[in-house]
Amino acid sequence: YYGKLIFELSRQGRKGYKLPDNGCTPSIDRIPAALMRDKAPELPDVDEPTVVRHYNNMSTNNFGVDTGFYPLGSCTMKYNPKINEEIAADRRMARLHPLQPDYTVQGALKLYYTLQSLLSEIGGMKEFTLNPYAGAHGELTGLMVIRAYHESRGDAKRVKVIVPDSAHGTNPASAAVAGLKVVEVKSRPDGTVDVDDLRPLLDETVAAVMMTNPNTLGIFERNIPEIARLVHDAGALLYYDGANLNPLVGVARPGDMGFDVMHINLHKTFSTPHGGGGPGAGPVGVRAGLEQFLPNPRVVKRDDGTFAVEHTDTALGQVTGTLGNFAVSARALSYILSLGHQGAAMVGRLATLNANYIKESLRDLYLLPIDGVCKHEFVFDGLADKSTGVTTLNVAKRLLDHGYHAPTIYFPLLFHESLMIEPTETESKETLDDFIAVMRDIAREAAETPEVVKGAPHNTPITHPDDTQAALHPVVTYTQLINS
Amino acid sequence: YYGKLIFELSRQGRKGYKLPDNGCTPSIDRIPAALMRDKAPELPDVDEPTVVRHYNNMSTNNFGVDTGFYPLGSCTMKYNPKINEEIAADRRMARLHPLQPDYTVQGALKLYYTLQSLLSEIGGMKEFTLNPYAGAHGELTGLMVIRAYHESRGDAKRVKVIVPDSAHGTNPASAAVAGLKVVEVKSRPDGTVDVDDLRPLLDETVAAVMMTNPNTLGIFERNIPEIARLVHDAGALLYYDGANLNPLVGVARPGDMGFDVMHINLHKTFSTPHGGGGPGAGPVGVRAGLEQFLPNPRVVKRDDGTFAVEHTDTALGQVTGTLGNFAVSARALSYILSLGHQGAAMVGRLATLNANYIKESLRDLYLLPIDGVCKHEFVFDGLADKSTGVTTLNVAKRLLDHGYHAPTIYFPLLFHESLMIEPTETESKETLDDFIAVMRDIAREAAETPEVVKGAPHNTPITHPDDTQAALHPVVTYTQLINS
Amino acid sequence: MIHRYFPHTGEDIDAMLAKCNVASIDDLYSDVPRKLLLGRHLNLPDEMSEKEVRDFFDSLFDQNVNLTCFAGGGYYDHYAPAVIPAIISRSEFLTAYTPYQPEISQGTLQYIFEYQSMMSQLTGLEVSNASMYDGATATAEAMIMSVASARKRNRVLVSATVNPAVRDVMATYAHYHGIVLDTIEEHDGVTSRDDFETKMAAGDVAGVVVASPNYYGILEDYTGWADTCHSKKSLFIMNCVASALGVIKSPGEWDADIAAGDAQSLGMPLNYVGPYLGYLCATKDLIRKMPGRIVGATTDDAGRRVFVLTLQAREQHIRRDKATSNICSNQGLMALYVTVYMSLMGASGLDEVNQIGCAGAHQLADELVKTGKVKLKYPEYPFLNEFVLTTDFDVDDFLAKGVDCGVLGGVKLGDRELMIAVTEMQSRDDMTRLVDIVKQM
Amino acid sequence: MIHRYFPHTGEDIDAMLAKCNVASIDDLYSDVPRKLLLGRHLNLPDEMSEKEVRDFFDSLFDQNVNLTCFAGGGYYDHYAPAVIPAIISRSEFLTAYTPYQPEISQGTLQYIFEYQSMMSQLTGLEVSNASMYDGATATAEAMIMSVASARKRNRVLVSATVNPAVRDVMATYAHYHGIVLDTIEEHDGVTSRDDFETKMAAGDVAGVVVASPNYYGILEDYTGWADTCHSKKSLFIMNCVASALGVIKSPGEWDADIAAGDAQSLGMPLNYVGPYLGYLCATKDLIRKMPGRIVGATTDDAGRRVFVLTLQAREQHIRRDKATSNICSNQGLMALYVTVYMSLMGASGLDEVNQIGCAGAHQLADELVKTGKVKLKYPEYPFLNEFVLTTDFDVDDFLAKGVDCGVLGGVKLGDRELMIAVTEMQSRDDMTRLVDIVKQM
Repeated sequence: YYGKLIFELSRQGRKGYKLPDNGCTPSIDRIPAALMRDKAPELPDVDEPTVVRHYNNMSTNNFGVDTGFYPLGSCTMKYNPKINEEIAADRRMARLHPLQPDYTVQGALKLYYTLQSLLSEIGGMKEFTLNPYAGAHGELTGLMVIRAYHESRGDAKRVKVIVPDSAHGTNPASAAVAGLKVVEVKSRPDGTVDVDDLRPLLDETVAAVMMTNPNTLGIFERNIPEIARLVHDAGALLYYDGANLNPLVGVARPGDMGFDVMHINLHKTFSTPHGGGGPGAGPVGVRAGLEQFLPNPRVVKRDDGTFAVEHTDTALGQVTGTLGNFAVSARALSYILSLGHQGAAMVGRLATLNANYIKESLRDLYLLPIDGVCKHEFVFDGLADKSTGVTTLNVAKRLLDHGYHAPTIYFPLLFHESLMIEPTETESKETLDDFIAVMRDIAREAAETPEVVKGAPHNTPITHPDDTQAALHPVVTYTQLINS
Repeated sequence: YYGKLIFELSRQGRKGYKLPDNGCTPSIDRIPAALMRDKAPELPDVDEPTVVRHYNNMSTNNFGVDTGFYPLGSCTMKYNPKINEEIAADRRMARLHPLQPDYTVQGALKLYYTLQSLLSEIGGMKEFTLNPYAGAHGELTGLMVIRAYHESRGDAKRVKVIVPDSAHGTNPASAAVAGLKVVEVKSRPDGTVDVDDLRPLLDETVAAVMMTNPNTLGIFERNIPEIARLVHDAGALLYYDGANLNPLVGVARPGDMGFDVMHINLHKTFSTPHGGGGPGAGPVGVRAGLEQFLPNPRVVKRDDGTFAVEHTDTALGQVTGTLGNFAVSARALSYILSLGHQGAAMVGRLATLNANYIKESLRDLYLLPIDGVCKHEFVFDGLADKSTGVTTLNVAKRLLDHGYHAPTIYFPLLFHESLMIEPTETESKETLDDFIAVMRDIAREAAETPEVVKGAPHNTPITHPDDTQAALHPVVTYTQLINS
Repeated sequence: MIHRYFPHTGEDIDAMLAKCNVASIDDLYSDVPRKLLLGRHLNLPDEMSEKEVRDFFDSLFDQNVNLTCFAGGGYYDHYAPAVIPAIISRSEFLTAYTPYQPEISQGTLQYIFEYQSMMSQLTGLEVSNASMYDGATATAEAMIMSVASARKRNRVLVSATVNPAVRDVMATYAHYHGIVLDTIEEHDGVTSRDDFETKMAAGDVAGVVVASPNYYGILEDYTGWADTCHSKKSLFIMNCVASALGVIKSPGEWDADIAAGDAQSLGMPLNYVGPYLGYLCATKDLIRKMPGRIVGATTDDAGRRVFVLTLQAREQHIRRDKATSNICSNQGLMALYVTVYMSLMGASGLDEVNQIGCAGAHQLADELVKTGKVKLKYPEYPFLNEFVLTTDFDVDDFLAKGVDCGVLGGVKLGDRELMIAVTEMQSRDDMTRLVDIVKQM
Repeated sequence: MIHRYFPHTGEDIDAMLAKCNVASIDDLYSDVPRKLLLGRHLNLPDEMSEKEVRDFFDSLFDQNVNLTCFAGGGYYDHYAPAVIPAIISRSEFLTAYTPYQPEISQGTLQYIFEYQSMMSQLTGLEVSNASMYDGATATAEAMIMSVASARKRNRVLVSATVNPAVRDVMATYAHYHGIVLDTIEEHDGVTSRDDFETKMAAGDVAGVVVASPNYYGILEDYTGWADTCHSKKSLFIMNCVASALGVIKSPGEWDADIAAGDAQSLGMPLNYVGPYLGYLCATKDLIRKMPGRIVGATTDDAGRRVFVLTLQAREQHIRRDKATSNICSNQGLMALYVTVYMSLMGASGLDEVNQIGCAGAHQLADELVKTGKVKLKYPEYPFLNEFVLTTDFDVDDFLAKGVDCGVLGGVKLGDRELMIAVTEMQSRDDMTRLVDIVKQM
């Protein structure tokens, strides 16, 4: 196990760089000393070979999609094609400045515009902005669009957002950041939104209803046409959380379901790598009539066929320093072109097939709270046999011992022992079969030798980190660490 | 442990490619069926995600310089700078064809010419060819140069090559391929060539003497001026095996020592990665008066400053299909420019310092057969304490358990228990100290619990493969494997 | 139809459908109302081979003009070491998710801890989170933090010398979040102390946001500002160019409570518009108000020092609408980028970067002024590596002429106002070229 | 002096010198005669920063002209999948040495085993080694193998239709190794059967080397050749374009004993001149005569199927001057390259590559002939994706005009002889462009 910190490899007198020198006269003394640091930052002094070996070895304590199966529900951990990385890393892009005149970056802008257009077709929307940096940022931006819309109509009293109790945590959190009050709508026993519960909530104070469809249980909200009608009748707008778009790609479109505003997680559905947490991208699309509210700056195509970066007064404002995560957009576009309409038609279908296959193969041993077909993911409420005392957490940790990333656990909050599995379309039947076999073994183990499962993981680089200690006495920097 | 073969992941109906289609009329039927395969080759059918995960996981069973310390004597496993990889992978080079007219590849040719010139300065030679693909290939080419030289003088009776008994195995092997008979010259107790033994061997049948300096014991051949004189007086030429050039970079030059022909292993001294066995490069340099014998094709600079690929009649012939391993040359040039003369001045010195430091730190516990300063490497004759029954092989395997690559073992053949250690200049004192500590632990272990050392390795992905079985019943393909 | 990204054979699909008791994949969509089904292929291009994808992007990339970059305005063309792409493209880092499972995610957790440690050193503040989207959103989050910390008060002041893009994003967030954002006036390139004191007087300010270097490249003197803020129970927030913090007085040294900004200047390629990286550091007592991931050290059951995501109770997936922020995905891999950058550079490398940029900027400024065609707009104030000129000529004309000569001559601030940045990436020859263009105006 | 590649601090050096009982590093060279010491710095450029290195190579790379490639002659512009660089740049593969320590080298050993298996399939021969430098040296080694197998006989025949570069290398090796290399004459583009039979008659031939496709792109009919060879105890050796073996009759099917050639056509970038990859396959009974590394399967003490370097007794580091060859370093990483390529392509992909190239070549040939300016030189013989034209015009002029239009129009075989290859990388438009250039001649 390699667990050193780079600071521990530092020795004064080492360096890992060589800078070009412009040969100009040193001038830093022209700045008053009072405006300069008293004390240099304590950064490591290391040579290049040491840096490379350090991070190389550090990486081996990590698990990525290229390592193995990553059935993390709601996260759509699909294969990230290598051609996209090649495109994103092209050195011809490396030194283009965000403030270069438009006519010197026509290729970059065309890339943006093309992706905007293709996403609009995929989502069934009028227009997209690529600016938002992440799914949650897309939600926030989308809610701002909605607020800007209501404001434009002088409708100031709409201060609420309705979200299902099964919603991703980002939904209520984004609503709060957007200054909206969250009202929860209940789910029915089949996991879908309870329309009867929703109806009375829809009054003139509601700005929007946020939904993801299929929802976080992987269940398609079949009443969505009715919900859309109710929402619109109430003067509110319907927001689509794109985190669960994957099973619908090429099958159905949020725009056709009555959603007014949506975001897409490019790092989920469009296969840009998650990078240990980011960068992702959360483009926001809107139906016709809302495009004037999309944030500044916008990439538009002029009549002469050239592209431009535009700021408008009707826009909700600016939510990003510039135009979003360029390289992420480049990857997504490369992915869409590589799929083509033929490949796109299979993404959702195969993702759904994979999920149903696992579900059907394990439902005798794990508690399936909601019957019927699922979409890209589904949720077990822990083991079927509740007598063993083995929890979802135990099962998840035991999976690590077998070389799998764990599913999402304890979400959604509707069940006590939620175990949310999303295989994606890029996993083979053999991989699923192996996973199913291990899941079945764990269920058997839970009955026969429960202490083995409860004590898991056993084979991982580290085991049972003390979360409580970490939270009680936060040590978040090396300085704190050596002084603690 | 991941040990699957790609064939075992194959399923009919999978594919991992998509080709552009030129839309032309299928014409393969215009070829008589008798000239076509009866049976398609049995290659795997796999999708791209499966391929990526397979090779990704396979790689984790490997050990590279980026993984850890690689003190493999004679192999100069130094850090391979990442900028060199970036340069070598530049897509602007990817589609240039070897038969493009010279005027369309002036940049590529200038790269060649520049590297040839810099190597000439480093080696103290008149001119270099970059064609040879590897060290052994350089040796072969160099010996051909020597034979061409003798032939040009009508001197046909020189059919022998003298090599020290400590020489790399490639020396006699290359001589044999070059049609020369090998005569061994003995080493003195201090490890250097016995000049008294050499003198009588030097007659008119000797084409060349091949030496590496420092020799494979890491000892500088201090009598090299005398040897050179004797060799030249005998009408023979002196060949320098560049495998051990590293400690001399910036300190001394083979050309200044009287060597007539030399090769350089770019993948050793000039830090191009070894790639699990190659590609490397073995450029050959010659002193003035021999350049006309260098192999075709040659890259030359014309009077107008342009570069050309030339074939001459005086050349020994052609030893390569084209001009050698281009990307390897690009890396080496990038390395030399990154070092500059300032960095180059430290390469040999620090490599030598590192080697002597390990030697002095372990000589009490390991048998040092030859005292005095070494250069880039040195050889122990196993443990000092011969009573334990622990062999050099045991020590080497025990090092694997501690996360080190093993040193070179049982070479040179001068000692029974040779353990040849070459640290290179890119290893830090901490790394050496850790290694020294482990070597000391192993020596202690050999005395206290010898069975632990003898049973090593214990912690590696696989343990004690059966070499005998492999050689007795060679199974070298998947077809043989499934039928065996 | 087989696509190279899908491992499914026809046989696989049949077997899986059988297990699912359906006859076709489309039967798995039987719960979707028929009228919602697309019933056609998406109107996307035909599946492309990699060659066609490469050709497509090659043609796009060739429609951009690569220029020697004297533009800054918050984004700087710095040396991007080749080591970094080699490390961040390690699939274990690249294709991992957020490190929810610490047992198999120590790689990510460890570099985030290193990142937090380094950013804390750079800003002089005790704690850092695991990264934000960009400098603008990070500063907006800092603004929200100040309001959350202050309770009841929802007024924030921002200096007019803060980067306008940052102020725009702050304004957007403020507007929808219900924060009153007031601007402290600028006088002659620096924040008006008088206006600051005046606006602070009422005691209703939750936070004050200033910049260093400010948008014009000027290093302002904030002596006493933190005291004023703290005496009014307001937080003092600084937006800084990360690279400059290698030498300039740090937010910690100015006694600031929060530092937020963009870390792009730490060797990240401009890449037209990113990805970049927002950083957010604060004093220790604010840690539970911070948005985003935070990694903490702890031990495992074998006594090993290990790292985990900590204080998750602040976050959206636990606290939902009561979370400190909605941030979930951040810029993880870019945090690794700058961590490796700072590892390679160390304090001496950052010092050198600033020394070179500073030397270049001052010499270039002197030479440009010597042409007689331009003047320093703020000659009274010190700058590090970026400065504003007033020009005798039309800035658009100048920029266009620059493009013709392969130079991005700066950032236009007005028809006769130009801002120029110098880093280690512009050679002496590049500067001479720029001076020559000015001479020809 | 500190350089980024060296971890030594001054303190480290002092401590290490103390351990070594010397006062300075140069004292470690006290055994080198003083007059041999350089006593100065090498005359190399000043240490460059990465920016300067990049600038240097950028300027070199920009001095080449990228062309749409209709040139073949043994090297072909094929689709190079993006997956492969991502895999071969994994540092565990890239920075490893030859797998002498199987316990920590299963990655390398495993892919070599896969490589051997695939090349064996492609050539139809039972065994393969772990790679050779290139096709020319591989064929020369095959020649040496035949002589080593034959003992006493040292005469080898090579067809005049084998690639001239390959024949040149064979001639060089033959000359110095003491092999008599005779050429079998060519008649009208194919090897003369009569001359072959005549030269075989004496029974002193160790091996016969022919090509498929031959240098002119022609698929020759070798029916009966192996029988003739074997009846004279000679080895029948075939030099083949690896990619073509996806569809054309394999050396095994021709009953050849050895197949040798270049595997560049298996998706390896041309990269001006490489690195490329030589392959060498043979019948099982020749395995102990093979040069180079060979990987074999075995089991370890836990019963796992594992891989090791085997039959090392053939090799230089054991057998020295009695070794089968001097080869030591090979093209390991390139073997991984083509292994991944063949994994991605499979038999169907290779088939498709050949189908597309064949369709393109025939259609292009037809269209070119239709211009009336060129004729097929060998209209009687079948070709796959490469063909020779006789032209009405000067080939140099044509090639120059091609370069002006961004096209490498082929390989010049004579003033009025041009050879053209088509792969999947030239689009219909590219072909039209080529035809138009011919029309304008």
